[in-house]
Amino acid sequence: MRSTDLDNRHYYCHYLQWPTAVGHFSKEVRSMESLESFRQEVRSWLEENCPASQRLPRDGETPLPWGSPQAVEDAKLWLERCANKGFTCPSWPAEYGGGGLSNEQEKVLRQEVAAVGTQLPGMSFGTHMLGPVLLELGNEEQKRRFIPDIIHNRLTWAQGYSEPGAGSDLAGLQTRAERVGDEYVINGSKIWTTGANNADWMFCLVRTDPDAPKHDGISFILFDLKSPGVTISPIELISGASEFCQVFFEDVRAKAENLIGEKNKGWAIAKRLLQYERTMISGMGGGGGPRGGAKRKRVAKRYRSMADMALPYVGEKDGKLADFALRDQLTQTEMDTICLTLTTKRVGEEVKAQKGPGHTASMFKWYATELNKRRQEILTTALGTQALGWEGEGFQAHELAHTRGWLRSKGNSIEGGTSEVQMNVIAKRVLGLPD
Amino acid sequence: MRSTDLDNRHYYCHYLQWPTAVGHFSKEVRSMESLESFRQEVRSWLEENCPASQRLPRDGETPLPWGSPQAVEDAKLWLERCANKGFTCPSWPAEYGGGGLSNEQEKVLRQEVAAVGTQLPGMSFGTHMLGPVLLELGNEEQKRRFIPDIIHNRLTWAQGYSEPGAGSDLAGLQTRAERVGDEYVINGSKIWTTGANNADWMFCLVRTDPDAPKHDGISFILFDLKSPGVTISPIELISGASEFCQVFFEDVRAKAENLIGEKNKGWAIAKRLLQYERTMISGMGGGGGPRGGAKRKRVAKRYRSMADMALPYVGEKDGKLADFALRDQLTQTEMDTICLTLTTKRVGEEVKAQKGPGHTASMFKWYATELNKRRQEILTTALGTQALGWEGEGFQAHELAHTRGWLRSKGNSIEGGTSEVQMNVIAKRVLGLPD
Amino acid sequence: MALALTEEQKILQSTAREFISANAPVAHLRGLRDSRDATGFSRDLWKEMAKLGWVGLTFDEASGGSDLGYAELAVLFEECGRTLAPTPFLSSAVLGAECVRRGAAEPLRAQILSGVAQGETLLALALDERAHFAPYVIETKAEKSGEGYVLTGEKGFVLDGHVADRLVVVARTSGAAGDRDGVGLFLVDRLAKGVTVSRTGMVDSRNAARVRLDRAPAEAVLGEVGGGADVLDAALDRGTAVLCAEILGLATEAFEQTVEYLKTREQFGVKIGTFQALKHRASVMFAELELARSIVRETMNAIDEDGPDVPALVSVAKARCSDVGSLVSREMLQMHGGIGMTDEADIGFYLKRARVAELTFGDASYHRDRFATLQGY
Amino acid sequence: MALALTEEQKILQSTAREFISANAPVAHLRGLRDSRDATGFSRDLWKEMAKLGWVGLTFDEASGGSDLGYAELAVLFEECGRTLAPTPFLSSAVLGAECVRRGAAEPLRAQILSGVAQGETLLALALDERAHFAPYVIETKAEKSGEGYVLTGEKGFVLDGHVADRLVVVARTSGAAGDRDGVGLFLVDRLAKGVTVSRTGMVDSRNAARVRLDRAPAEAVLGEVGGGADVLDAALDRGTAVLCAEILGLATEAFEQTVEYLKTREQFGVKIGTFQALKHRASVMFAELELARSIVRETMNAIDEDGPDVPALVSVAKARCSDVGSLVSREMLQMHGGIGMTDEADIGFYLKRARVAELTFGDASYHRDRFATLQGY
Repeated sequence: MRSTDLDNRHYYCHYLQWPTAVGHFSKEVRSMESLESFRQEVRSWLEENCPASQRLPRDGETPLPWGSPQAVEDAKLWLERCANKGFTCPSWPAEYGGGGLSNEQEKVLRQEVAAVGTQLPGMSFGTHMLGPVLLELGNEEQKRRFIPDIIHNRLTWAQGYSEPGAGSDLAGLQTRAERVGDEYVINGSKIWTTGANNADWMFCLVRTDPDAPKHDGISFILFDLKSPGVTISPIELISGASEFCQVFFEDVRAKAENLIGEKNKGWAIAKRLLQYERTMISGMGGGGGPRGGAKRKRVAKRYRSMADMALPYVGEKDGKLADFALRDQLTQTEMDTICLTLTTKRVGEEVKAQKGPGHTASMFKWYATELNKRRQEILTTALGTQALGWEGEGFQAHELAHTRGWLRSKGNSIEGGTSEVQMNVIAKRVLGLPD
Repeated sequence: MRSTDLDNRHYYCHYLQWPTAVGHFSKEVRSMESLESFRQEVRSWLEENCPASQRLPRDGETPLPWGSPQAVEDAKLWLERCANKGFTCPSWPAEYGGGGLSNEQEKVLRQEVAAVGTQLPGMSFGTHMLGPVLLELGNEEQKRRFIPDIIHNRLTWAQGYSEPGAGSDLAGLQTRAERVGDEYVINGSKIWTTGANNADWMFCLVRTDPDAPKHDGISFILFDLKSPGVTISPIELISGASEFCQVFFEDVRAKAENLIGEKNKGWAIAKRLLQYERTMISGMGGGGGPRGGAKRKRVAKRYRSMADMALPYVGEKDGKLADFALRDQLTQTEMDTICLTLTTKRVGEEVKAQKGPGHTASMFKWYATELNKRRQEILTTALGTQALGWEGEGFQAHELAHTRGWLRSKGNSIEGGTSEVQMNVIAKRVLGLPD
Repeated sequence: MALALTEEQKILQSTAREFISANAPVAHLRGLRDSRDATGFSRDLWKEMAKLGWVGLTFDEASGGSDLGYAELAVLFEECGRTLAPTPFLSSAVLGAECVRRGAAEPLRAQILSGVAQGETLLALALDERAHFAPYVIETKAEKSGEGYVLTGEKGFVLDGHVADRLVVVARTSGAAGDRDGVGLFLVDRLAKGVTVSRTGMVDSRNAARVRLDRAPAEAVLGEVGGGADVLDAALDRGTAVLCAEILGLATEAFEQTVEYLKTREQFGVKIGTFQALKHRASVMFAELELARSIVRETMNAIDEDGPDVPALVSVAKARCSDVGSLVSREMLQMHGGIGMTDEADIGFYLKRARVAELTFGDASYHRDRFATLQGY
Repeated sequence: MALALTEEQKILQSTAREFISANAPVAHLRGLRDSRDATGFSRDLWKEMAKLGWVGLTFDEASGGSDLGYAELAVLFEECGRTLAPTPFLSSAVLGAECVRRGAAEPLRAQILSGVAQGETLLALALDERAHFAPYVIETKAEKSGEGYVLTGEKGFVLDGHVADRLVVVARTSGAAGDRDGVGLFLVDRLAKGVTVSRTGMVDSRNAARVRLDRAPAEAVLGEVGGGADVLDAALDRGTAVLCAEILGLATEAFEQTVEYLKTREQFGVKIGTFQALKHRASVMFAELELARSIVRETMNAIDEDGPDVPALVSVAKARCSDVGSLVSREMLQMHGGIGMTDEADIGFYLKRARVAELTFGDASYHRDRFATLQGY
């Protein structure tokens, strides 16, 4: 599975804090004074523009129920307001509708956004994968055509990468695109396409030269999924219904002007996008933190979320979780989570100067997904037979959700590049071990 | 490390029961009656010939101290008597001095030997590695020259396999042997040669054709280690002094008639011998069991040898070993030991019909050595700081011995073919996975 | 007794493999699941198996059985494990039948057992009251009422409880939850008043139920009143042993399919079985499975000899098989890649069944603890 | 505070690496071992380090220190770990000094600390009475005698106890072994009567001793009589933290040497680093080390901020570093093959030191238990 299932992301991302603003398009450093005035500016803009339903309730406030008509309306409004300011993509150039902010300004923006208990809206395949690649490698016309739409989330994008015979070996893909006039005619099939049934457009890898060595005949092209000849069928997973689809192409026509970069040179673009994807998968959940900011508090932090889940099922003995083997494993998982979170922070600091994601993204992707699988297994053991339900009576909703989540987590180490592939990347790119 | 350190063998073998008599040279099945008379014959021969000091003491008997002059004398006598009957190699052909026994007879012999609380003497590189190979692949003259000596343990053999640059990649060996008249002139060096400083002769892999592909230029030759040009230096290990040596050859002359098999075809012989070696390493400790035979007793068996070692250091709580994580790991190791022992028994039964050892020897070698490393690590944890002594006061003798044994065990998964090589063999030979 | 299969056992094995792969491949379980079959297994198939003499394999002849051993029964369970065949074998012919065989008086004993052997009568053991296996943690009450007892309490994870004709209910006449003493086994008609059974939809598409007892009358006491733990323990040990055989079969099949996939699937222009990291992981699985096979056989031999090591060996077997089933089913999924995540492939069925079996009758750490306790440390 | 090294810390790191690799490479430890050096470390080297301001790095200026933090001290311990440099850093400048700093009254406090900072005075903490770390399991008795206290008991694994000028002895004035209350810290002159010190030969060729106390007089009480556990815990947390930094350095060096070996050693006509199974194991080590590095830095920051998370973070760090040191040193040996088993190679030194450090101040499972207890579950 190539793509990322957005719905499942929280299973392995919610405890990670990836420094989202690595600053791909940083500008000159502003002086401290102008930063402070920017902060005031942002603060009053937020106070005026961020609807209450989009924030965490303050003490004593009643939260608006999620998904209420008011909240849905407000969410649209919040997105629109942010997009108009370019705040959905704060560091992108203003000329295409981005925020045009410097690293420091973006940091201030995110701090203030967190301080009012909200997040910047609009995170999507467009903003985090296709957009950065277009800005780096698209031509001027393509940027003007697509970047504003991405900033406003006007199009939902699907990622046409994996094929039935090309999973880990992505470059083995067989979907053909032949040039006919000013169009390409596409035939073949993609699998593991997240949300294709709800997407508008696809960025897609196609083979434009079947005779070249496999990496040299691939192009990167965009087209409308509503085009004639596109068939989309959802895939059922071992955990139940999913956002994944298989997509079939029969003489689908894409405009040649929407081919990104050079013809047959799409592999480099594909890889670049994958780096952004890994960064996103391993690092999601940044942005809005709890109210109160990041200052170290004078009370000890609590690391016992797994223990709290396990306790009602396992019970206590002498004030300790009664199953000692489980307690030991569970604690190791909590500890590893702490260490991984700190590592994303440390590596984030260390690569701050660098542009774009580095190869350690492979480490984070691999470790975070394996850690989540471990976490799910331990919680399954903790919940015991209550973790073994599928549907119907006898199980609480959160127990059934756990079961599905446990099963779904098995895909984490396959989608977005298998753990094996990530380990190969680390060995080669980071450690420099020979092929 | 290619060779086996006999001194260390008990660390990983004493809890294994390999069916030693797989019956490489089985004869016709004898009738039950003649088997019974054979049993009577053996029984009275043993009663007459096996010195008391070579048996476990019967109830109420005082054991003779090991290593007492009497016991040493008796051990020699017992070896001589057994060798004269061919019982050191019960299944080898009588024409070369072997026992000439059928599978069934050998089994009876071993049962009776166990029943008086002793073992068949004389197990050595000669009887378990070189001998079987000579019988299979040597010529008539070579068998007559060497087999009787092996049966009587008249020569101590060293195994000239590994070289400094050729450990896992044994076939990469560089020791040269050039034909000069009716001799070969040998130059080069061997490493990890167990007991070379106490050995009389060596069976040695040499390169007789440096231009051939590496597997095709190797020969298998025997020569006297007292020959001029041989220098032997013992190797010190991380655990202290060892039986290993490095051996240097400078124009050492070996008789051409002692080259086994064809010139340049020694690789096949080398591999065959390795299979016998793995069987011996993974399976030692067979033979004499406790008095009373193999009948299942009506009392539950005790599996708590590790717990008994740990208890004085770790203490008890509610009747349980007080460190629960340790108890869990320790128990898993005890369990795995039981399962491995049973597996040697089961596989032994299943391959009974087969001649010679199969590729599962790789599994046993690998698993038994890794299991022993695990056992040593867990006991080190159990003994705590008392396991961290090197010499001098403050530690009991068995604690210091443990420390050395723990360190020594690290070599188990390297010598005799690394764990990695064994896993490659399993994948290729047993599972049939492609190269 | 030998650990290698005898010639007779090999014949039983190949007969069973042929029958089960023809009549109950994984598609059989899938079909029952997809059609939301109310029974959850095929009664016809079960009667066929009864006719083959398999259901009563270990029963004595007077009870319509074949008087064979657990060594033979394990061969059948292994084969059922290979295709994940859903049958009431464990619930009726082992757990329930062992309780009846050891605890019921004649003529009830022979009457029930021959019904079971013929595939007519179905039994279920109503034991669990917690999410974790803890056989003496029983709060269900058995109270004297007239000549007999009435039972009150609630049971979960009752295997095949939704279709059982009779339930063997574990209830307490004295003592507190956790005490071994005071536990009794009571035979209860599922249709008796005060008995409410509701099926629970399990992740492995097998059958389990919740049973509520509200002063439900017992037809008979199995074993001693308040001293039922001896019978219960013996039945559970045997149930756990055959479950181990099932896991062994499941894991062996999963492993073989995975090795086959490694030999055929190509990525990067080569078979993925050429990758050394996968080779080594396959070798690990091979060894762990070999060890599992040996302990399962030894455990069956000990049961058939009624040796004193049965509880300890059962714990070794369950700890190992729990771990092996888990290892192999997870590796099966990971090594198959994306296809393994689809419901269309059978791989998820193996993963799900392995996880349920892992937790049934105590997981690996439960049995390591039990083993250590049995060894007195 | 940042987790990445600051520019100043990077400069300290490269200075330290240069100095230590020049003056205390592994050959230095080997030489001390082979010559059976009576001190077990180089006093000259120690004084050099004092002159560089390293020994008193975290002491206040009044005590002759540089008033820097544990974040900086950890940089030094990491570098010492890389070459396994034997110094009395942990015993004197951390364990002993923290007890004195927190527990002693002036002018004794400044007097001792400046002696330590100058590399003149050596301290040691006499704590352990069992083979396993259990800081409150103290049976050594402190009895009132005249104005002061006399101590009676036996201590093992006293780091650098054989050369310490003064011992900080943990002894009990009330309560039973295991109680946190009733534990006190007593400063004892090593040459006082009633004190017998014998060096114990350790597997890592570092220095430890047994200390027997037979009504040995204490010169001072550190902290409250019977309430010394607060001082002790703070000192132990800091000692454990710098030990983690040492293990991190050791493991990083071991890992780097191993990766280098994988790139150069040839077998079967190729570099062994081409074997995928080894690549994956190297990747695992890389990730585990990265995680260790982060928790060590965070722990030092928490210590420097004197935050409430120190005990929990120390336990996370020690659990992880114990496991990482063990993993990497074992893999180092296995991946080097036979040569790693020879005493001639340095690999055994890394393995031995990693194992001793693993068990010092509690192993991984000790600290997982402690962490869980701190979290209240």
